[in-house]
This record gives sequence, structure tokens and C-alpha cells, in this order.
Amino acid sequence: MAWTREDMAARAALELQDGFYVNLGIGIPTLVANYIPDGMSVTLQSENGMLGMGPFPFEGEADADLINAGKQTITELAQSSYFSSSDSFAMIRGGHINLSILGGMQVAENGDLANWMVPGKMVKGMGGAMDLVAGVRRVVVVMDHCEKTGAPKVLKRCNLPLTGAGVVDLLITDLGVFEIDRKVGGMRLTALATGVSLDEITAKTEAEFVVAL
Amino acid sequence: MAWTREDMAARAALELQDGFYVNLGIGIPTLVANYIPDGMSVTLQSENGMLGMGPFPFEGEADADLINAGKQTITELAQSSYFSSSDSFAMIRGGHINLSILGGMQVAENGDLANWMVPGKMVKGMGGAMDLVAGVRRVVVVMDHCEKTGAPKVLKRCNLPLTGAGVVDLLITDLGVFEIDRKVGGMRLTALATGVSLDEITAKTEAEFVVAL
Amino acid sequence: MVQKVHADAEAALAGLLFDGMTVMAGGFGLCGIPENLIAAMRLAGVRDLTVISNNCGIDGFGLGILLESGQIKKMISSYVGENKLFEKLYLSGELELEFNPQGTLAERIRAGGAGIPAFFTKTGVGTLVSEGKEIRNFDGDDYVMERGLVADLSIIKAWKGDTEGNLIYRKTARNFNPMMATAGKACVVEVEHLVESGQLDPDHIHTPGIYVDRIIAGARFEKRIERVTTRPRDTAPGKEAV
Amino acid sequence: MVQKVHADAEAALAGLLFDGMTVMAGGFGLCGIPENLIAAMRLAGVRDLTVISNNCGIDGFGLGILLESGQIKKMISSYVGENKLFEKLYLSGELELEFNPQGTLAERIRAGGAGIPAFFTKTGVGTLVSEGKEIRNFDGDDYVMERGLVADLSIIKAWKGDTEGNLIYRKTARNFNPMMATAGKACVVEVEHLVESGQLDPDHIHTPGIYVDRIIAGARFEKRIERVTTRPRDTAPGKEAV
Repeated sequence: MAWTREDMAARAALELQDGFYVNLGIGIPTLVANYIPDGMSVTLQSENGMLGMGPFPFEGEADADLINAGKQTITELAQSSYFSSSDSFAMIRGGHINLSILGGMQVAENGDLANWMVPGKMVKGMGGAMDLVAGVRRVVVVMDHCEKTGAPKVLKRCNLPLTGAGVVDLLITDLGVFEIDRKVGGMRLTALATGVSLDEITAKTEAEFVVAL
Repeated sequence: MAWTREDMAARAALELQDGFYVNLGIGIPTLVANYIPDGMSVTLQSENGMLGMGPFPFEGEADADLINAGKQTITELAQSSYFSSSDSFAMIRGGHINLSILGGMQVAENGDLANWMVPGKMVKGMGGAMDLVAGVRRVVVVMDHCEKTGAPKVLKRCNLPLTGAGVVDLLITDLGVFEIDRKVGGMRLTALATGVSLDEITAKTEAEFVVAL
Repeated sequence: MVQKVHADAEAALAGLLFDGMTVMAGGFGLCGIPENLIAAMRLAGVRDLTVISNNCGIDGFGLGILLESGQIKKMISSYVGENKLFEKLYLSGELELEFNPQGTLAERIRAGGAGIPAFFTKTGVGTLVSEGKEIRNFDGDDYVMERGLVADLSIIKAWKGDTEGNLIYRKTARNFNPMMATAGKACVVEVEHLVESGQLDPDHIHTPGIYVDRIIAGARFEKRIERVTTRPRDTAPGKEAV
Repeated sequence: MVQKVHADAEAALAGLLFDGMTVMAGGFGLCGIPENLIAAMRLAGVRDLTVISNNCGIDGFGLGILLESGQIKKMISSYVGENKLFEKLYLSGELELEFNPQGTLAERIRAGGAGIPAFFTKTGVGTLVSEGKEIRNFDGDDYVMERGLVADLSIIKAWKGDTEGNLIYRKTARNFNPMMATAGKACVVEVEHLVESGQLDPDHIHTPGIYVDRIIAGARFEKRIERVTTRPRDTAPGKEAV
């Protein structure tokens, strides 16, 4: 037993607050938009140059000039605005976005995040991820707790090239939730996923953590 | 005998070329716009955020939202565009303006220019002048050759606080025209004003210069 | 739902003012200044202000009214020219004044809002402006390092704004307003036309609403002109008398 | 009178291309790319290009066609993800690739066009990106110094342009185009709608004509979409399925 992708998205949505401007990464983070509580106003930023990202278009209404950072076709809302990439990242780097929720390959107990390359094997590029984790006020990572091989992804130190050093505030995996003090370093386990025991998550986690359930 | 303000403006207008983007300072430089040859396309930049500055408005049509850098009401043209101060000075600093024509208090033989303050007496501020002389590709100064007291203004070294060091390419005064090699330093007298003798201009100039009439 | 729209300038500034604070005020000369918010600051009586603004209004209008009331301790500006009191207070030492080249001032504010703590510029190298600052050579030319600027509060004037805080400026009244909107810890805006969300074309918005904390429809816009300069009707149109 | 309007992409690039040059190409993914100008560069056969662009198109379209023809020596990009050939050439060492964080790339280009040789950013500190670069502490935080970027040529796509070179972009097709327009020694633009001077509202212009050397009405715009993602008509509107 563990959390599904939808469960993880729902848990991440608890980090939203009314009036927040939020950047959602590709994958599970994108699903968070489905869990914005009714009556709460959250504006989604797309780092390719848009605030106020709307839902996917109806069939036949896709517009080649209107995509999100994942290259998916989207729509605009009443409050939307467009801007250049430099203006978009000025917004991100300048600390104007309240919350960034993104995926990860590895997270370490000191708040380090790796999610952009596996040397010699896989290279996507960092895209805007390095800017987001460096600039956004609060950074939440959502990822599977372990590799498909079972190898741990929540580590003492990342062994993949970093996306950011000491940047993660909260880690949500399919097994539980960890708060990270990114100034001092140190993880606190604050929630277990449905049906997951403390023994199980401890066994599957390389990082040291304090239990604060 | 010497050149009038209009004569100096007309001489400065010889520096214009078709397709140029030009910033004109306050005073005599402003008059240069009256001497743009027919058929030549010159676009005037106003550093408060406009390209394509048009003439003064007709009486009764002044618009408080449309002024030039001298705070005078102006009009827009077919090709006009507006932008912010940071975009305006990005344009200036980035070397996109072909020519800047501005006034001066003192010019030195090494291309130094002073035109923004007299310590303890007069302070206007540099406004955009320091940015213009540092960023624009070619800088032309138009000023009286001497103080009203007769004191020289074309000097070996400026004694007023500088607007820019080694920035002036061409100096036009009421007595003549000097080219300045601002990399190496050194002035060349290339024209005498109507009725002005070499003896007169030499007597009234502290700077060393080569005669190249 | 977070509500950005406030009833008036006083309400929009409530809780944001404190003595000794740093305030950025948009405008160039009297063009595009937040005149309603400036008037409210005068009434609020907040003191020892450091004001970042290209100019300081004129005697009796714009930021000039905060100079007259003695509320300003220090100005960070590029130009004093049109304000006699400003020049007098500075020359007599009663007012601190940090002169910045206009483009450096604009870029420092843009950098402050964009998370850039410092940048290099050629402007001011070899002048008073670069004294005490780091000079560095890049590719054969000297540049001076300038720091980003932020403020506790920015007060902004736009032409149109919507309830989400999206802004559109008009003509040369844009000037310093867009950068300043990004560089205040809080940003309060007055607009001539306050419209519902969805009324502004998303491609035409100059300042996205994310930068705007509070917005008001200005009660009254005097929009004084410093130098009304016109030409008579019989002048040929075109290049004359620019 | 200087004439910016050219007949077609080939004419607009005439005399501007040379082997070993650096080219900036606007666009994000396939959105807002100068597809007519890229096709003309392929036909011109210019080689050993260093291309600055956030992505490198896809296999068979956009900058991907210059990868296939072997005209690109080096890419400066932030993302490879959607282009198999790009990833393969990089991993095999056949293509030089300088990765930049997307925001750093955008800011470096903006700086290049704005006469700023270097700036400091927090992005990439403690990662591969900051290796070999100056790190400096400002007010308690570490920042890395990044350099401005310029190119021999920038090729840009806009939605509307006028005969003076004033440009307006549409929706998220704006992306890197405005900064790149400022950072090329020469700038060539293709637009979907070429209009007479005076047809664009001066308050709505995103790129002033000063940055544009040559402009064409694109002969043909394919405007491919990488990921057409839609929802069925019976989905409730609103926040679902973003």
C-alpha cells in the first residue's frame, strides 16, 4: 500500500493558499491543479511566459501559440497575461512566485535536489528547474520514494548532478511527507502514506530523519 | 562673428544619416530636428521611453501623458513606440542608438565631458546623460566655446565633475568643429565658424589641437 | 478570495507605512506619478522617508509636497532640475541625495525586482558615480558594478488596471512604473480606469497582476504638465519645432 | 529611405550568413520559432554554427533540420528533451552543448542586448552550472556571475510587424523572441502579418523597430504543435484537467 499519483497531488495541494501564484512542474505536479479547493484563488504560472494558465482546450481548439512549459496546448483565463522569457524568469528569480511544485530524481536530507540528468545516459536539460528552485519562495518536490529497482531516492547526499543545493522545503513521496530545514539541513517525517509503516519508510530511506508524526 | 545657435544645430545635422536612431539633448541639440534633410528618415528617441518623437502638439492638444525628456509636451508619429525606462536605457546602454547630440559645460582634449553639476553652486543631476555618452555609438557635443566670462570651456582637462570619461567624438562650438579621438585622445580642428580666424579660436581654446581644416 | 481592490488611497496604504521606510515612486517629472497615493502619504505623516524616484516633483506638486512637509530624509534620483526646493535642501545639506544616472537607476530597480543583486555597466565609469565601487574590465572595456535596489513599498500609477492587478500604462507615463512595481516588498497602484478581470487583452498587459498587492481607482487626477509646449495651428506638420 | 522589408527569407538573410557564425533563434519548443528563416538557413548551407536557442526543435522540424544537415557545431540551450537526435549527438560527443538554466539563458541574452557584460544570479549556485565561475556573497547569499550573450545574427518570429520593424507577439509565442531581437548584431524577423507603419498601437508594441534590421512576411507558417492536449467537450470548464 502507498499513495497513488492522485493521492500525492492531493497532498501537495494542501500547500496552496488563497491568492498564491504557483508554478507546477511536469508530471504529478500538473495534477495538483485538479485539487485546488473551491473558492480558493490560485494563479498558475507557466515559465515560458504566462500567468493565469487555464485548462486544456476543447478538441479542435488547440492554438499553436498557446502552450505551457511542458509544450502542451492550454487555454487562457480572464486574468491571464503574457510576457517574455526574461520577464518570466525575472518574476521567478525575484521571489514573486509563492510556491513551486516539481518532480525529482533524488532529494537529500540537506535539501539538495537532482532532477535533470544522468551523466552518460539521459540528458533532458534543466529547463527552468534550476531557476525555479533557486528563486521561488517555497519549493515542494513530489516523487516516488524509490527507483523501480528499489534503490533509494531519498538520500544522505545526491549522487546525480544537482538542480539546486539546499533548495527543497517539503518532499512528498508515495510513502510519506518530509519537511526539510534547508538552512540548517535535516529532515522531519511528518506524515505516512496510507498503509505505510514507520519501519517500511525507514527501511526504504537512506537519509537520516526525525520522526514527527 | 561666430555661429548662431541655429548655425550650430545645422552643422550638427550633418552628422545624421538615413535610417539613424538619434537622441537629442535639451537646448541647441533639440533644434537639430529642424535640419533633418528632406527624404532622410531619422527616428528620434526620448530616453523617458519613446521612439519616433513627433513635433510639439497644436495649441490645446497637449497630452500630460506624452512628454519628452525635457518635460515638453510632444506628439507621436506613425512609427512611434513606447517603453519603460529600463527598456529605454537598455536600448541606449546596449549601443542601439546611432547618435547622441547633447550640450556641455566643458569638453577636454581626451574626450572627457562635464555637463551635470558645479559643486556647491548648481546641481541639476546627470539625468540620462551619463548613460547616453557611455552607451551611444557616436557622441556629439554642441556648446558655446567659452563661458560668458570668457573663460575657456574647451580644456586640457575638465575641472568640473565628469559626465563621461573619453566619450566625445565630435565637438561643435560657436567658433568651430573639433574631432576627438577618444581612444587615443587628441583633438583635430576640422572647421572654423563663419568669420572666425584660426588665431581667435586658438586664443580661446585651452586644449591642444591639431589643425586639419 | 484575496481582494486587491481598495476603496481609496488611504485604505490602500493602511498598515504599509512606517517611519524610516524606503519608498519607490513611479513617474518622470510629473508624468505618470501616483498623485493620489503621494497625497495620502502626506496626510499619513510618515517621516524619515528614503524615496527612490527619478525626480522629486515640483514645488507644491507630486513628491514636492513631501519635501515641503519635511517627510523625506533622503532621495535616490537622477535629476533635480525642476525643483528649486529640492536643489536648495540638497545644497544646504538638509537633504541627503544619492545621484544615480537615469539608466543605472532604472536598471538597479529592474535588477532588484528580478533577483539580481548586482550587475556591471559602462555608465559612470571614470566619474563621481563610480567612486568606491568595483571596476572590472570585460573584453577590453571598464565597467562599474552597481547593486540591485528594492524598497519597502512601491507606489505606482497606471492608466488601466483590472481587479487582478494587471496594468496597462499610457504613452510616456509608463517610464519607471513597471520596474518599480516589481521591486517593492509591497506594491500599491492607482489607475485612471479600474476594470473587471478579463477586460484587458492579455497580450497588452505591461505589468502582470502578480506584482500588484493593492489597487485603487484614483479619486482625482490633476495630471499637471510642467512645460506645455505647443505650435500654432498654421505651422506645417512634420519635423519643424520638435 | 532605408528599406527594412524584404521579399522573402532568402533575400532577408543575403549577406548576413557566414560559416562559424553565432545565431540566436527565438522560440520555445516549436512555439514562436522563425520557421521560414530556419528553412532558408538550411538551404543556404551555412556551416559550423553556434546556435543559441532554448531548444533545438524536433526531429525534422524547426532547428532540428539544421541538426540533421550537420550545420550546427554547438548549441547553447536549456532543454534537449523532445529531440532524440539532439540527445544522441550530444551523448556521442558529436555536438557541443552548453547547458544554461532557462532563466539564466534568457537573462544573459537580455543583458547582451542591454550592454550589461555580466550579472549575478542565485540560479545554479552549487551545481555544475556554476563550476569555474565566480561565486560571490551578497547580503548573506551566494550568487554566481553570468556573462551577457550576443550573436552575429538573431532570427525572430513575431505575429504582427510593421514596415518600420515594430513587432507584436501573440500569446506564449513571445518567449525568447523579444530579448533575442536586442542581442543580435543583425536581427531578421518573420511575421504572420506585415502591416504599414502606423497600424500598430504604440502602447502595444513589444519590440521597437530600432532592433529590427530586416523583416519579411513569412511565406508559409506550418506552426506545428508538439503535444496537442485537449479535453472532451463534456468536461466541465474550470480547473479540471489543467
